[in-house]
Amino acid sequence: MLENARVKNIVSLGAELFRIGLHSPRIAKISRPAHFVMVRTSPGISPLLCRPFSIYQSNTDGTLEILFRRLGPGTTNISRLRPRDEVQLTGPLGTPFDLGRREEYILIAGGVGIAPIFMAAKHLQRHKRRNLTVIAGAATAAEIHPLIQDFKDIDIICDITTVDGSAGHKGLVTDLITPATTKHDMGHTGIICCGPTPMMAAVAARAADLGIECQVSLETMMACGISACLGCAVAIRGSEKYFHVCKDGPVFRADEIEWDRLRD
Amino acid sequence: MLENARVKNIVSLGAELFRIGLHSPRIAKISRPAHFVMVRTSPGISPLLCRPFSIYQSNTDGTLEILFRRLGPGTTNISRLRPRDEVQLTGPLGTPFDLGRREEYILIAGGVGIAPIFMAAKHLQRHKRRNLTVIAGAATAAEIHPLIQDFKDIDIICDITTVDGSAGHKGLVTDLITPATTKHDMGHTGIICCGPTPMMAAVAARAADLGIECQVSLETMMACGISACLGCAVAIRGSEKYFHVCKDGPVFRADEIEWDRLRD
Amino acid sequence: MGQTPRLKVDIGGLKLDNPVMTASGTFGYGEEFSQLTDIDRLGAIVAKGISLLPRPGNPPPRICETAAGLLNAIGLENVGIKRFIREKVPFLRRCGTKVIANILGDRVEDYGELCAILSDCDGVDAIEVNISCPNVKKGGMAFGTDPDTVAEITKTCKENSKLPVIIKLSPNVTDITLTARAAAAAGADALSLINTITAMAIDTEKRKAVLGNIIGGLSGPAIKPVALRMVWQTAQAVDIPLIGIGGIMTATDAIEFILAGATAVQVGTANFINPGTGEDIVHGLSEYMNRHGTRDINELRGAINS
Amino acid sequence: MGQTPRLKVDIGGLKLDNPVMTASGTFGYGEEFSQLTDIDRLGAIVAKGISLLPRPGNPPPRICETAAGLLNAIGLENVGIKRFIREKVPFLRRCGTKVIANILGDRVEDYGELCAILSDCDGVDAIEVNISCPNVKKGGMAFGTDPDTVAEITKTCKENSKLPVIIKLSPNVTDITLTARAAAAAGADALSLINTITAMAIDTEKRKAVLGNIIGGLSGPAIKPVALRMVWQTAQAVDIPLIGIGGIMTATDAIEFILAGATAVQVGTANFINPGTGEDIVHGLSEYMNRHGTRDINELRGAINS
Ligand SMILES: Cc1cc2nc3c(=O)[nH]c(=O)nc-3n(C[C@H](O)[C@H](O)[C@H](O)COP(=O)(O)OP(=O)(O)OC[C@H]3O[C@@H](n4cnc5c(N)ncnc54)[C@H](O)[C@@H]3O)c2cc1C
Ligand SMILES: Cc1cc2nc3c(=O)[nH]c(=O)nc-3n(C[C@H](O)[C@H](O)[C@H](O)COP(=O)(O)OP(=O)(O)OC[C@H]3O[C@@H](n4cnc5c(N)ncnc54)[C@H](O)[C@@H]3O)c2cc1C
Ligand SMILES: Cc1cc2nc3c(=O)[nH]c(=O)nc-3n(C[C@H](O)[C@H](O)[C@H](O)COP(=O)(O)O)c2cc1C
Ligand SMILES: Cc1cc2nc3c(=O)[nH]c(=O)nc-3n(C[C@H](O)[C@H](O)[C@H](O)COP(=O)(O)O)c2cc1C
Ligand code: FES
Ligand code: FES
Repeated sequence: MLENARVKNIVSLGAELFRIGLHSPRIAKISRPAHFVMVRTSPGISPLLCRPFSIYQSNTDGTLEILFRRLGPGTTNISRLRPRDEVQLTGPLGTPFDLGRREEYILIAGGVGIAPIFMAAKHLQRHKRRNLTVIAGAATAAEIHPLIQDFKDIDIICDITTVDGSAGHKGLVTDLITPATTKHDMGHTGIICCGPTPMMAAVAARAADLGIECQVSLETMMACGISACLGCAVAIRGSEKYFHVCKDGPVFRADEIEWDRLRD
Repeated sequence: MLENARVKNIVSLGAELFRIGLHSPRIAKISRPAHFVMVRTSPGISPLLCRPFSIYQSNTDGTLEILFRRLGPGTTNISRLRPRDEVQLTGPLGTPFDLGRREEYILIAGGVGIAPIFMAAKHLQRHKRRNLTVIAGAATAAEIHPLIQDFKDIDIICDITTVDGSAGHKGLVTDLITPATTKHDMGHTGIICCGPTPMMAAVAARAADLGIECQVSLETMMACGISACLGCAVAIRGSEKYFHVCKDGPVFRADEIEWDRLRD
Repeated sequence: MGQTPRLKVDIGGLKLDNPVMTASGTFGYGEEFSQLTDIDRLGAIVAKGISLLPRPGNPPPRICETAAGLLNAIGLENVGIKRFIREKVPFLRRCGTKVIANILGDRVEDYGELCAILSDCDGVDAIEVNISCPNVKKGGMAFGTDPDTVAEITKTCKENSKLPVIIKLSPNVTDITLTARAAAAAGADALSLINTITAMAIDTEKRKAVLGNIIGGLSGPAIKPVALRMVWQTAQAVDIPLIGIGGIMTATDAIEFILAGATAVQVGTANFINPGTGEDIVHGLSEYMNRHGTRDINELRGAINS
Repeated sequence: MGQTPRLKVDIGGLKLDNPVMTASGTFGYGEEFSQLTDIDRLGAIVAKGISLLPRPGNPPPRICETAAGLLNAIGLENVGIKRFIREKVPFLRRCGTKVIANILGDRVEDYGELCAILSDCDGVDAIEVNISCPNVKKGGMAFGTDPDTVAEITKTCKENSKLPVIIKLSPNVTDITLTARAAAAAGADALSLINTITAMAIDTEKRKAVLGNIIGGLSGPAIKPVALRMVWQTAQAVDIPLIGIGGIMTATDAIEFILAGATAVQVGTANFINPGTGEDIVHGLSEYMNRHGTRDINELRGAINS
């Protein structure tokens, strides 16, 4: 649905990361993990298109939260919003994670891809499926710390990796998958993953090796978010057809995707 | 010259009017009445072009002031600037009023066209030519009051007109020209005028009737402000050629202009 | 004032409650937008382009943003005429607004066949013919750039259609009035213009074209001045109704096209930015007309003085 | 890193220190900008277009802003070749940068005459030929849209010129490779593209075209994707050097054109927005090359992989 939301609060988390709270009760009410919203970041033409963001939290008071990294013009505009400003949202969009398929989950996040992972973790915790592993990776300590703060607040400990070794394991999230398997009953475990495309491809490959079901939440350029423009295509494995990420996804089973034809 | 100026202060005067102070010592130093600056109102493409503004005041501390009305995207962007923001200025541009030609002046302003008139009035006062009449017109009292406040502060009383009669004389600035002539030695008096084009055309016609020299400061669309684009053409009276407002003007002798071919 | 202004227009026999439609490929098959805006307020919906057989479309990336523009190379992905009629038309038929099908083909004959099928399809009120597709027989050069081919396609469509036929012109031509005249002479009931302008973007970090297809079509506010010029030129050249398209975001934009000579307009890219754009424009047209004392929208058509 | 990257390019015999020039009509005759930017840092300056006789230009309004674009109908106002040589060339001669004159005519012969005069003019290093002007003999249709006329003008220019001749192509054509090939076959030393795209704006309150001339030319970021596509297409079609023009505001924009196949670029509308754009781009090119370990700018030309 279309909702004009008022900004309730906006916090700069450092490392170009921000969290914004929007009063959007109708969308918040029905949001689920990996649902996303299209945000109109400018009333004018710069930038022209809306930008897609995963829903990070939806609270009972009607607040919808987004966690985002400032990259270009759209996110710069959002970072400049102030309490009481109004912003146009369309959502909740897409097909959320299917979290009812397995008893246990390994959740894997890269950078700001942690947004839908946090919502998934909260959901799983609320539904008492406590054998959760969360693996979160980023480039540096400065980037990872703001991303895992909210997990700490709900008593979930994340296994963290940084590329430069400034916090947690030095390396990539995939390095921590094998260690995690020792803590899980792998016959009843699934992987849930969101992050940069090369990372998701690597996780998908590891999951295939291990024979575990893996759901990924993909990112592509999007113009409409509602399956009207057909711009968000990704190749279906073993077919000449395409999925549309905004409608068929953003969540896909990793083995449905033709990873080699996904440009990062 | 090109100067990146920092905003010192910005004041909303009501009726969509604003005054902004910019620290721009190199431009401020050499500015004269009816000089203008091109302001880059956005670091991006919306709006694309710089906007021209008359210099309202230039102070010895290096501050340049602009008085402007919020109309469209460019002035909206300027109205949102905050102290310490930086903005690109090019100036001072154009040919200023020639205030050395007469002993006495009648200064006539319409709306925000008062900006260069104020600077001219200050200049004339400083040079001790005190037989000055200032006629200032606007649509309503709410619009005229903020425009004449600074004149009061330097002890210049304006004769004011409003279209709706809510302040001063009900009618147009031209109505007050004949009364003003009784206070002047017309053989040594000139008219200086800035405002909407139809108003300037009417003043020019009255000045011609009275046989007094009249200088006007014109407005046209401008892309460059430095006589490079040739976009700011106005027809020269009795010629098939054009003046370029940014270089040959903005100040012209009223009898040089082909008023009928100036679209408002 | 007082009276509500009259917005009804007639496009070569197709009667619309108001002149605001959605452009093909930017409004899905209508259903996608039904929860976001009141589609019954629109003059008509133009459906996503359909071909005889389904098409998978181009490899991604398919879209990218440019300055005030959208670049796309969707590659005319569509479900094909059969599934269109079976799965999409039932919803469209129930709408309170007129429905225009948009068709495309690889060969001239495809167009005739599509027209014949759609003419018997309850729920479709007119046919818009997209001739900006690459012409397979002529080595990929678009049909829409050659006046003779435009005439040929128009004739085939008219012969096979019981519905009004609207030819959608390509802007990628030296002189739009040549293709416009060719279509009009061959019997087109109306023309719509413009389709996207061929364009490109390059990713300097990856040193690759941004689009999988390398080249795409530019739409959005960036192209509005070009579209407006073409509508104005075409209005001087032909007597059939024109539908103005290109970068329309507001009622003011729509009025520019009507003043340039269009009978109606289509909103494309703007649907992605605000799904309620069409509705807002219908409202804005009435407001403008009230403010200017215009009783009937048809009085505004071509009404610029020079 | 370490070494400063090599920016020198050769445009059909014209050797430039770097590939960044200013576009005709957007940098006056150079002098206007001399206090605002260090013009010696530019690869070349292209002067405002000149004709045999002075021209007064079009009635105002001559410019208006559009979404990410500038619409202009200056009407080729210029001082004429005589005053150009007497009043403008002396300043240009003293500059530390190369100077390209830009010429225009009503008849094919005008172009030859202008080339002959400029060839003997100390201070001019090359001639850029604007063929986007209305062709008086052919009823106002631009010279630049007909390949035969393009060839004819190119031949005349080459016969009369001792300097490199650059033909500046019009984008208002169905297939830019046809005019490009015609100019190349007729001996052009280089091509520059694109000139402005014909366009229009309407003032809905006044119900008038915004421009005095009704129709004008669109420039600025809005047209960049179209320009880039045309440069890329032309690079596949001809072997002579190309100069990419259209909406260039940043070094990244310039690199897009070079990757598409341009040897050099021109900055137009951006000069009005930031007079230091050219200088900034020269600096930005070096930075990009250092970051990517590119030693010589010529390695980037056409270097996109698909
Ligand atoms: C389903 C989905 C969920 C997302 N969730 C989040 C989130 O929770 N937090 C977050 O920070 N980011 C998220 N993103 C990415 C976010 O949409 C982009 O960072 C944002 O669009 C960048 O816009 P910009 O104008 O700031 O930068 P730009 O300069 O436009 O782009 C910067 C980079 O982001 C990519 N990008 C730009 N626009 C889009 C788009 N419409 N869709 C996808 N990628 C784009 C570009 O390719 C470019 O590499 C999500 C994307 C998708 C598709
Ligand atoms: C020499 C000169 C001095 C000026 N001094 C002042 C001043 O002191 N205070 C002030 O408030 N305004 C002044 N103006 C007018 C000011 O430039 C416009 O109000 C401003 O450009 C509007 O920009 P916008 O984006 O807010 O509105 P837009 O939506 O762009 O335009 C609103 C109106 O302003 C006109 N306009 C837009 N751009 C320009 C331009 N570049 N040049 C001229 N007219 C334009 C348009 O035709 C339109 O009617 C001056 C103009 C000139 C030429
Ligand atoms: C994503 C996208 C898909 C499109 N698909 C079609 C199509 O299938 N058939 C067609 O005739 N035009 C298609 N178009 C062109 C539009 O209908 C319209 O002519 C063009 O976008 C210009 O209008 P705009 O600037 O308002 O978007 C498409 C445009 C876009 C942006
Ligand atoms: C105000 C203006 C005047 C121009 N005058 C000329 C000219 O005299 N000769 C010419 O060949 N091109 C002229 N052009 C076209 C530019 O040189 C350039 O090709 C075009 O503007 C596209 O580049 P841009 O988008 O960087 O501005 C002019 C452009 C503008 C905006
Ligand atoms: S973003 Fe438009 S179809 Fe998915
Ligand atoms: S504004 Fe460019 S010449 Fe005057």
